[in-house]
Amino acid sequence: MESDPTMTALLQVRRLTKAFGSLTVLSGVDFDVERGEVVCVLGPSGSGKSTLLRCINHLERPDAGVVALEGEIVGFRRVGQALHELRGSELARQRSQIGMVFQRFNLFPHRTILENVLEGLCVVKKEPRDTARPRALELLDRVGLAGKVDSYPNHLSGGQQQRVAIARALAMRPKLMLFDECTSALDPELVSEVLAVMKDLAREGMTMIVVTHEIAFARDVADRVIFMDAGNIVEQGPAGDVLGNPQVDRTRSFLARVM
Amino acid sequence: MESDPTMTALLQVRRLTKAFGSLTVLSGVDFDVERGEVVCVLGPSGSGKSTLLRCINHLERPDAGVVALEGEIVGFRRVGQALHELRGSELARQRSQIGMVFQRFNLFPHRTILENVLEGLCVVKKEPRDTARPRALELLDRVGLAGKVDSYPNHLSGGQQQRVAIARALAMRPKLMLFDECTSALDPELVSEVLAVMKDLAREGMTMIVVTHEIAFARDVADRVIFMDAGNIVEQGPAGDVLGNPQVDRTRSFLARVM
Amino acid sequence: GSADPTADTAANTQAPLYNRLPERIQKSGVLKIGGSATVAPYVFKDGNEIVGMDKDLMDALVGVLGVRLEFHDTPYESIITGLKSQRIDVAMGNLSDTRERQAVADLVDYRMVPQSLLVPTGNPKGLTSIDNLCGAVVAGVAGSLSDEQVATEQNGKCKAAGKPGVGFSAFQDATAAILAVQTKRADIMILNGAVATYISNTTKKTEVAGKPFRPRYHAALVLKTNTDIRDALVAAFTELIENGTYAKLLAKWDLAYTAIPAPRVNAGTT
Amino acid sequence: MTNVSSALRDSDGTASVDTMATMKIAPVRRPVQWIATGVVLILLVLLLVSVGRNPNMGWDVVGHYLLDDAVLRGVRWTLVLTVLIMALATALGIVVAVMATSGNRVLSATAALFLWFFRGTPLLVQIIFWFNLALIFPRLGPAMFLGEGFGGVETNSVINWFVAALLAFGLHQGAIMSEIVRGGFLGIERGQTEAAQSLGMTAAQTLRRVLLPQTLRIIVPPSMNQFVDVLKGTALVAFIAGQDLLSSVQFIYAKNFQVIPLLIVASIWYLALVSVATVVQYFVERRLGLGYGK
Amino acid sequence: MTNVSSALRDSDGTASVDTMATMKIAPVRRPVQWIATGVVLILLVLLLVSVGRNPNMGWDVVGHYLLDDAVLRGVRWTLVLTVLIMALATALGIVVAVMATSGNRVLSATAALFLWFFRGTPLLVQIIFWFNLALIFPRLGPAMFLGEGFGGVETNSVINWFVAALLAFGLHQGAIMSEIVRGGFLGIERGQTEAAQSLGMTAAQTLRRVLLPQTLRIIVPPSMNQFVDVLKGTALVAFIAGQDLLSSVQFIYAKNFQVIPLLIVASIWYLALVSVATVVQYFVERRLGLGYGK
Ligand SMILES: Nc1ncnc2c1ncn2[C@@H]1O[C@H](COP(=O)(O)OP(=O)(O)OP(=O)(O)O)[C@@H](O)[C@H]1O
Ligand SMILES: Nc1ncnc2c1ncn2[C@@H]1O[C@H](COP(=O)(O)OP(=O)(O)OP(=O)(O)O)[C@@H](O)[C@H]1O
Ligand SMILES: [Mg+2]
Ligand SMILES: [Mg+2]
Repeated sequence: MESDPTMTALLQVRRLTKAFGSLTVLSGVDFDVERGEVVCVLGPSGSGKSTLLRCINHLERPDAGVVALEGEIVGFRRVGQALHELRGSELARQRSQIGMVFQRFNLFPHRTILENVLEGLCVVKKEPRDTARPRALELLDRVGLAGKVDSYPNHLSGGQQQRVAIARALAMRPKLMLFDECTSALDPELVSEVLAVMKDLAREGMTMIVVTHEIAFARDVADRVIFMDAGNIVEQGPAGDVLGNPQVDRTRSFLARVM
Repeated sequence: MESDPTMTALLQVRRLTKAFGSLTVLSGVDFDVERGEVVCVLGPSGSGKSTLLRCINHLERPDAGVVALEGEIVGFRRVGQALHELRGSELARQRSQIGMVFQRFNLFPHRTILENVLEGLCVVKKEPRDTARPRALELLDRVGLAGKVDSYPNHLSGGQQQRVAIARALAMRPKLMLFDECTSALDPELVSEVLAVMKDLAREGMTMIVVTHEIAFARDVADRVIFMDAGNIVEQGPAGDVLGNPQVDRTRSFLARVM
Repeated sequence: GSADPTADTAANTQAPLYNRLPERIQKSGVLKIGGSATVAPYVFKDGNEIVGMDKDLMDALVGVLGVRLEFHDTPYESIITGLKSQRIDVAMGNLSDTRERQAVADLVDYRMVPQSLLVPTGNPKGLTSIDNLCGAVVAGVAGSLSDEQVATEQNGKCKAAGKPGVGFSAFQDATAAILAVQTKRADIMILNGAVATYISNTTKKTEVAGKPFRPRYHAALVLKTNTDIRDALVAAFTELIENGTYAKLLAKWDLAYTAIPAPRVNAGTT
Repeated sequence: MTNVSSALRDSDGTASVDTMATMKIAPVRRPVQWIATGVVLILLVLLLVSVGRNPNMGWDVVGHYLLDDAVLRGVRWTLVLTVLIMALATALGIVVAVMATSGNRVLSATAALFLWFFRGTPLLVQIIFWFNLALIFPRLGPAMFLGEGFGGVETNSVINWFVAALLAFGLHQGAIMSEIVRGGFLGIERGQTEAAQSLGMTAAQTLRRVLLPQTLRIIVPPSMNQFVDVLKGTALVAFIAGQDLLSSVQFIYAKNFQVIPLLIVASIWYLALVSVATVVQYFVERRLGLGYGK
Repeated sequence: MTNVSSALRDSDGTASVDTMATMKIAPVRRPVQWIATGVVLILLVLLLVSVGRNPNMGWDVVGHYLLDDAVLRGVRWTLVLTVLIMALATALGIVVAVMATSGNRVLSATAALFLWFFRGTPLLVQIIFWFNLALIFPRLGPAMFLGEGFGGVETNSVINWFVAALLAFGLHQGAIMSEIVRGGFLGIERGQTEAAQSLGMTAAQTLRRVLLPQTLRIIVPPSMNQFVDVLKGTALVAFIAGQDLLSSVQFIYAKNFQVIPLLIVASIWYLALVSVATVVQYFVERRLGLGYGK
């Protein structure tokens, strides 16, 4: 695992395979994500998009294949010719390098939004509260919530909650951010405020994998679009190509329905 | 209340006012719905759309003003110069004439979908199961779920659940159907199957009030569009006019954001 | 366990029967006696203090044995287990000597107490002897031995004579049984004569009816393996009877009629 | 079509990501788990042997009394009492929970008072009170409110130990069940009530057809705790000359001093009854869980 | 702008919809509610008077013993016991619930066994067993598993009534609390764990920072039921010569036979303690509810 981090892609996904019982959800997925790249993942419901993201930060244990961040395998340790699953703090350290934003926000309802953002810093990174606090406030300001730091999540709108969730993930200074349909649970008018924050992030060079149904966002922001169906990558390429001129039937029929 | 039903509109809403504490959510709303008309209600979150629908079938008690179905006041009885709230079976009878479909489906999870549809018929209308059953099956067939009659709601996709909810409401042979953002909780690909059922309904002459964010649906199906903001009807008229050429600033800015 | 604060005299090797004690008790200088402190007038609590006829006897016993008394309030459930686990050496109180119990422990009999009939004041049903109980309901204490037996016997006799039978209910303890008499749920209680006298003197709502009957031995319990302690107890009771302390104490509690001439071992016959 | 950019290196003995992607993922092994299992089992066996061979446990006495008539009669009474009490308590709990959540202030205050009193007073006291009700009200009926003269039935003829136990346990458990049922109501989404209302169901129909069936699923596990509680709690009837399982063994050991073996007899029966109840619960939950989960 | 089409008729005395829209909506009146309140209150007062004036209640005796030293000592012991037991049971409950939900089969089987045994055996039996533990294990330590010779501390010197009560109640309530805590865990969305994991928290951090604080809110109400249960249940220590509230009044009425007044004394104290606990619960729930609801 002594690979030179500057030579390989930031994220490498190889032969990633996952089944739930008899249902194969990912059947050998391969792709890379370069530093600073924004990749949008599209596909019908049940095609395995969420499972792909969850395997990347090892919330789900793959059945075969690997995910590597800066050349380091995520969730496993190599012992001889086999991979052994990591546990405890080592896995936690790897996960802390990958931020994730969920469809249902998943903020901690018993903590104010400032505390939500501080949580990772103070508990995982063990930063003292004094130094963590200014950074948390700065992040909340950046997502436009400077005035709400002492509110509880349930007292915010969905859009505001999702922006807090993004700030919470950013606080860990992740190398890669994963977004899983992070606007699908929002009222249409609130979608744009979250997408705006994500566009800013992309502009600032954050590496991102975005599972979304917002075709317009994919067209504007994505460097690359991946279209998944039934656990496979059916088509991928620059956003303009895939969205404007899909090569595969399945992609075409899907786009027709959601656009 | 001996008004001639053929002379008045099916639904009359007059001076409808509702506040929650100090927050006025409806401030004197007036409109009519004719028989067979499809009215789409648009507006930003919190503008009072849901509250309006809920006042129409008296799930919410208005503070002032009335709702009348075929000239009969819903939820109140006139005594001298005042209105007294109805309770129990009389109110229940009125509600059974107005079908409602919710954003979150609200199917009864402990009953199969056939039982869900039978529930109103057998319990409220007291029809014997033998005669109710063919009608329920026919309705489930019509919404494309003939093959799933013995499944439980939680085992269905969101789009399927919402179609069951429509069938359940239709079983009561309502004079008016209310739809409250009935596709917002659905995956994008599933939205169309529910909208298709609603289009069929409209074509068959059902009177409908549809709160929605699906502008395309409003344009295609609505006879009239009502735009609400802050508890008032800001603008209303034929779908083409309101959507194509909005007269009011608020409407314009809203449409810009969601289209 | 609650050691009695009043009994903290040091071991007295000069006491008449000190040398009768087994070595381990001599060494510790303490005799641990257990009993349930809820049965007046035998052992009960007066405020924070343990008192009663049997408590006085215990003090006198350790006096002639030359050791200190450590009293452990030991409810019925824990008496045998307490003896076996050596939490206590001896158990005393309202404990009758019966054949069944002789199978479990050795019983040193030191008193003979009859049964009495307790009725509401004025004895509304005129019940004066176990022979005219037909048609009455008897209340008793669960596990006390005679009441149920008497009720069953009399029930049989009444039925045989073509009269209404005798009902019986057993209660957790004497207090619950007394409530049953007070609420007229039961007409009469059959219970230990000393307890009956104490109750009728204390509450004024009940009185003792007729004559005492069917006396039985009260005993101090020791494990069958502890013959040394058993023999020491026999000697100590003999000494108390001979030096007059025994009679004095019984008289103090109005229980002179329960005196026996000499202690016996496992003499119960029912 | 892919833009794979990783170098296929295998220098200094480390495998490339591509090589590793072909490696076997080791099956999860839990040596600690197996050692722990072993240690726990050995300790358990040693403990069981140690307890089993202890003469103080009196296994012969246990065997002798396990199927004794008096014990079996006690088991029957315990079961009958428990079932009746739980039925009463559940019905009462539902009524009180409906009152508490009705939004009618008189009803909800009455429910709160009921809960406070019957949950707060020791059961033993309640049992003794009910059994000795005649002490306070010699006659039941108008006489209770207006005085002796106004007549009513004689209290002692109505209230025997069984009725007193039913009343005391029923009211006490009813109070506890009302909290459980109220919790169940809170666990049902508001949308369920609204869906029922918009179909035209009355409040009673909504309760019967929509709320209660769904509450059932939520309240079965905590009710099970209560069932077990009552099963064992009925031992208190010993104070009012009742005849349940525990009091029947108490009667026996009061005579023969075989406390430990007879308590073991009772424990075996209680564990057996609880085990049967747990199995029943499993099937009930499975039936009620139809339509939920996977 | 509106297309109002209703006719403004006012024939045959019926008002048009437009007229009715201007009418006052009558404030909700509930005459039945007020009559019911009256009747309930009057009956309650009559009952209270009837009970209050009943000589059998012995109110003078109640007054005399309410603040009696022995009773106050009982109250103190009851409180100390209850608080310690609940602390023990909660800690134990959390551990067992974590074991039960850990996914590790040995741990969850151990948890199930623990629950089955300690919930299923009558508390009375457990108390008597613990108190008389010396009967089975004269010495605690290696001797328990290997035999007398291997030494350990003398059991009777360790286990007095207080320790026995703590052990028996603590284990029994711990089993019940574990079910409550497990229910609490089930009530937390899966997303919470995943959010914590994806921040890089370890399992222990997730438990401590995310799951437990949220569980707390859910488990406070059922724990309150348990607290009240233990408060009153400690009366069982009477069987091992304990000194709680109920046994202290039992000692008194064993001497003077004033059963009813002394049970009233105990009831008053229990109700008072339960009321205080309820008030505390209210504030705790309010604190824990921060961030939820409106
Ligand atoms: N834990 C699980 N156990 C069993 N099956 C699962 C599990 N998680 C996901 N699945 C199944 O795997 C399939 C793919 O799920 P996944 O969530 O990855 O799809 P998706 O592309 O994210 O869909 P959506 O757009 O609906 O979120 C689905 O059929 C789903 O039911
Ligand atoms: N039961 C209630 N108590 C207090 N406030 C309420 C209640 N129901 C709704 N409100 C408030 O009334 C306002 C209008 O709510 P309503 O649900 O009618 O809006 P809406 O137009 O349907 O919005 P959305 O598009 O988000 O569904 C909101 O500010 C809401 O918070
Ligand atoms: Mg997904
Ligand atoms: Mg709404």
